[in-house]
Amino acid sequence: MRWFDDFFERGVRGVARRTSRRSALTRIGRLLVGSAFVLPVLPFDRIARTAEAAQKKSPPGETSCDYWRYCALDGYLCACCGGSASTCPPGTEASKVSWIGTCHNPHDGKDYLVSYNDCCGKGSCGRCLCNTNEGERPAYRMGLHNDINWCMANTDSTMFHCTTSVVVGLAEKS
Amino acid sequence: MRWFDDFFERGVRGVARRTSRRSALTRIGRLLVGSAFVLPVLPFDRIARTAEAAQKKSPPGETSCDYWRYCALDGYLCACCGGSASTCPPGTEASKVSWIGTCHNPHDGKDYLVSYNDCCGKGSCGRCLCNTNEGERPAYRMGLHNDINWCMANTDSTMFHCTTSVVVGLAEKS
Amino acid sequence: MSTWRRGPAIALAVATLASGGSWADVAIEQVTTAKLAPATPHRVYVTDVAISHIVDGRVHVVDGDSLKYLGMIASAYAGQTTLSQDGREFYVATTYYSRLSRGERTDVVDIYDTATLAQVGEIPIPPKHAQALNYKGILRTTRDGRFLLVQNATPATSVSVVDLKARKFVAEIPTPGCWTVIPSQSAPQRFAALCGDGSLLVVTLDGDGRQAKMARSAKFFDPDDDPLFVQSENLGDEHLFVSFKGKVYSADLSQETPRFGSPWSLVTPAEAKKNWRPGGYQPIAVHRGTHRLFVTMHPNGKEGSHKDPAQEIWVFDFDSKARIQRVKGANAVSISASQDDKPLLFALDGKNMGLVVFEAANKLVQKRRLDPLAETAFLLETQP
Amino acid sequence: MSTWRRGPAIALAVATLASGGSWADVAIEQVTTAKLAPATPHRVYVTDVAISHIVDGRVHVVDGDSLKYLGMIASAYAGQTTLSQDGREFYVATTYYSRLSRGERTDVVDIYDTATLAQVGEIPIPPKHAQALNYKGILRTTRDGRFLLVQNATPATSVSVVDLKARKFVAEIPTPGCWTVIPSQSAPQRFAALCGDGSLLVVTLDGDGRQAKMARSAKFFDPDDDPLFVQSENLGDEHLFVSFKGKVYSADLSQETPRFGSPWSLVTPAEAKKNWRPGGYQPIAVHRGTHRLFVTMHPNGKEGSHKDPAQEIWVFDFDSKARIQRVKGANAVSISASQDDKPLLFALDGKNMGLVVFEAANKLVQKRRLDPLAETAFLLETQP
Repeated sequence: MRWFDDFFERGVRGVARRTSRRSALTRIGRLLVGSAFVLPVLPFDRIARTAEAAQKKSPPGETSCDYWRYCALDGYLCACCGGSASTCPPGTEASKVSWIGTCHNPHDGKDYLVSYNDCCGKGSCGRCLCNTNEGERPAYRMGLHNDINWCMANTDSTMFHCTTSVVVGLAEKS
Repeated sequence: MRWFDDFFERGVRGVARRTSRRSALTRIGRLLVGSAFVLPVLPFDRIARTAEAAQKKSPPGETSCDYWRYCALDGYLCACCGGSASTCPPGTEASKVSWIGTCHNPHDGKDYLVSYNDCCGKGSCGRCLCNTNEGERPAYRMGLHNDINWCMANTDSTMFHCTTSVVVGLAEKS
Repeated sequence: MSTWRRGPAIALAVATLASGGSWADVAIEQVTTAKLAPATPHRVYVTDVAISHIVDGRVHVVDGDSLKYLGMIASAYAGQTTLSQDGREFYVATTYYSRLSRGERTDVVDIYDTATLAQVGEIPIPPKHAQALNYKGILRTTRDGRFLLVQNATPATSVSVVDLKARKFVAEIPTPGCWTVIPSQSAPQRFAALCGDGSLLVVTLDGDGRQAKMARSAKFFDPDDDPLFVQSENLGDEHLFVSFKGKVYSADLSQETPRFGSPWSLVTPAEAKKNWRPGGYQPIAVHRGTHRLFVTMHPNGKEGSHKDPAQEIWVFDFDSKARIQRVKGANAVSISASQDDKPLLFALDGKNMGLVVFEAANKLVQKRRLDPLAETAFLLETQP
Repeated sequence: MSTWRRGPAIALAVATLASGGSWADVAIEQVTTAKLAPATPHRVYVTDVAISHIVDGRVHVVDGDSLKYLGMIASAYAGQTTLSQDGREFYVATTYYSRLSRGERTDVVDIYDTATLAQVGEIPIPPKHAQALNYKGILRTTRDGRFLLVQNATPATSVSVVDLKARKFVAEIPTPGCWTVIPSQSAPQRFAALCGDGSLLVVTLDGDGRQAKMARSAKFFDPDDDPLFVQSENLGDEHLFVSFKGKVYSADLSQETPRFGSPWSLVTPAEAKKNWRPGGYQPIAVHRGTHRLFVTMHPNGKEGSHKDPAQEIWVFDFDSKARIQRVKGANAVSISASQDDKPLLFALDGKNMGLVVFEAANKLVQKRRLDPLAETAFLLETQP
């Protein structure tokens, strides 16, 4: 919830100015909207995808660090660990807090707010480590920081397993 | 101490027959002789040694899996971890029990009994993993088995860090 | 910079967002935990001791058809693993220290639900479980699923009996000089172990899991001249072993006294001359429906080569003892076959720790591989 | 096969062996634990979060002259590390779970003796320590060595004060919106922190380690336009920072109110056009004796490149602000200099996690490297 507080409490002053002057209100996204549409878990096959990517030059998929919504991610892709871009692997729990990035979707030309929730409760997944840092900031801007364990606020276990990239809203120009 | 008991209790019946019919008594070595000569810790420099080995074709040193006394070792060489072939790295404790190998020393043409003591109390060293299995046997011949943690009998911690190869006696022909 | 205020911020957020969700072109998401498709017989559990961080071992769960990585189960410090008889639970016998690698030692059996890969319980056991590389037979359930048998080593050897129904440790049975647990398939409370003098130890439990009987067979293999690999596979209650030099031994556990089959050789005299031998950590697999035996073989075998990766996998008809196929070995150090009627043979490539999948319904044919899957894995188990 | 008899066997063994030791041609040995040579200023501690097994982090201790690997210290789960002021102790603030990755959480400061690399004590702290990649400033001691300051994140930020003399946790000081600990070198109980609004927070402790005063400076850097890296290095009580775009900021902590130096640029306008920028996790080092500043630089910098490995290391004279050398960067993501009069500069190669050693007494010259040393290390600290 930290990044969330940051938006409300530092709001336009701090974080908002950083990420290209977009509307702080929109940026808050729909993280807490219970009825939000949940993307289905995509079938995942690293080998097939890699082969496919090499042959067809198709855009990077959810098991590639170059996938558009992974622009500010530092961790293991949950899509390689039994989850997907937006779901935690079986037996793990999504982090209660997260950091936020703003990523450009080349398919529709729009910028989206992405909540990077870690998945918690099992040891490091160890598969598909990515380290991208667009808009990432040191921990004095905690809600934009990716070098800290975002499982830190979970009560069952703060153990870091992997990282999801959850689209939480459109980053409208302010 | 397990291999030790094995020698005494299965003695000539079991273990002794396996290792080329050498004298079980001699094989027991001098493990517990307090006044035994202790080899100095050799200075160790992986880079230098590797370079040296490549240039001079000198025999494998104590940071190489091919070093003669490592003939039945499965683990990290303590010589790469802050110890030496026969000393545990600082802050670790030698295992109270060990498995035993019989290795041929090409320099004097003799066979030696080697006690493979693990060093215990810190997590895996992770450097110089070797897996050699001359005379290694499944765990129904426990004293000759190297796929088990020989820190298992230590009381402070059974955590496996690395493996030493301690020359404990001459393997005389029986 | 304001202070951290958890409650008010959340309340405000929910109020603000109540009407959200309609502006974006990409679907707005909410993070959830993935659900697993029901397990099939082609699901495989790969136990990885992760020796460079041995305190943090794990089990990789993979679908053998799609090669999708389904998830992970913690095996922790040199933990031993096995599936329940019905495949619904996965057991891990392991050690925890209060300070990671030091402090107070606690041994438990962790219970995982294979439908969710979530830990659902633990059973404390004596702090003696074998902290060993993973070999089949170090942790097994009895055929009726009632008891879990845990191989101990201190290094003195014994077996801890855990009552899976009562969820508690019951008894410790000394098995001096013997190793592994080989559960009888017809007498649920009987198990055997291989002994260093070449005999088989046969233990019978009472209804509560305590030792009722124990007997030693005559010597049936020669641990000096030609030791047996400890892994066994069963066809009914006939349990198969291979020796370092390539002989097949069998023991029938359907009676109180084991009956041993006549050993036969995997290799012809010519092949023996070239020292073709089994090698690895789990060198045999069987498909029970078709009575086929798979063995990981390497040439130029010698003293110390018994863990070497396969150059070939050989396929035998167990009834006729005839070799029916040789295929490239994929550097296999461990193999396991699914038991359905479209069986897959899984092989762990010992050189790069990839998972190699063969179709095994008719001819054995390598179909796909996942590289790398593990760090230092030695044990494969397929979903029943 | 007989049972396990510990006592008698040992007694018998000693008796039998009393006359041994004279037959072998190779010296008969006894396993012991190696002793360390006394630490020199060229000993370096490399903290490795080992992210693929993050519960099992470790610190590699290396002699920078011989490149001998001296030993390992456990940093456990995202543990933070620092040396004592006198270099005799090494502190690790970390988290332990009762079941490796779940169960009961315990946070402690582990104390290691740098003469033996043995753990010699632990101090419980609130379970809030920052589980973060290793950055200098997340764990620091006060200049007099009395207190250890532990950065917390829940994610609300605070600092736990540990009394190293009394070996106990004393107080938690809220530092909302601020990060890292920057100890004053002239006023032992004062420390500062960088804040997200561009200000510096200055905290003064009382003699018992409790908060006596707290003040916020005016904004001295622009966290939106040109954020500061959190790492600081000191020359006396002047603390240096670099910004993402290559400016040097400084804050003098010798007074109650910090005095800020005029920012100056590491890059010429031409270099700025090519976007030469600092990058990495520990991008600066100083040699206090010669007032030299070392910075890890990469060209073509852009949004998101602030952790990129160095293409060059630049050397500046801090007094004249003049660049005195450019050398190849060894892909450095973290650097640290010894403070003796034959200084070495240590660099961590971010691409292969090797340790690269430069002589830095006169010209900076790369001399040797140890590859690979670590898995995912970000922090270097040299023996005082």
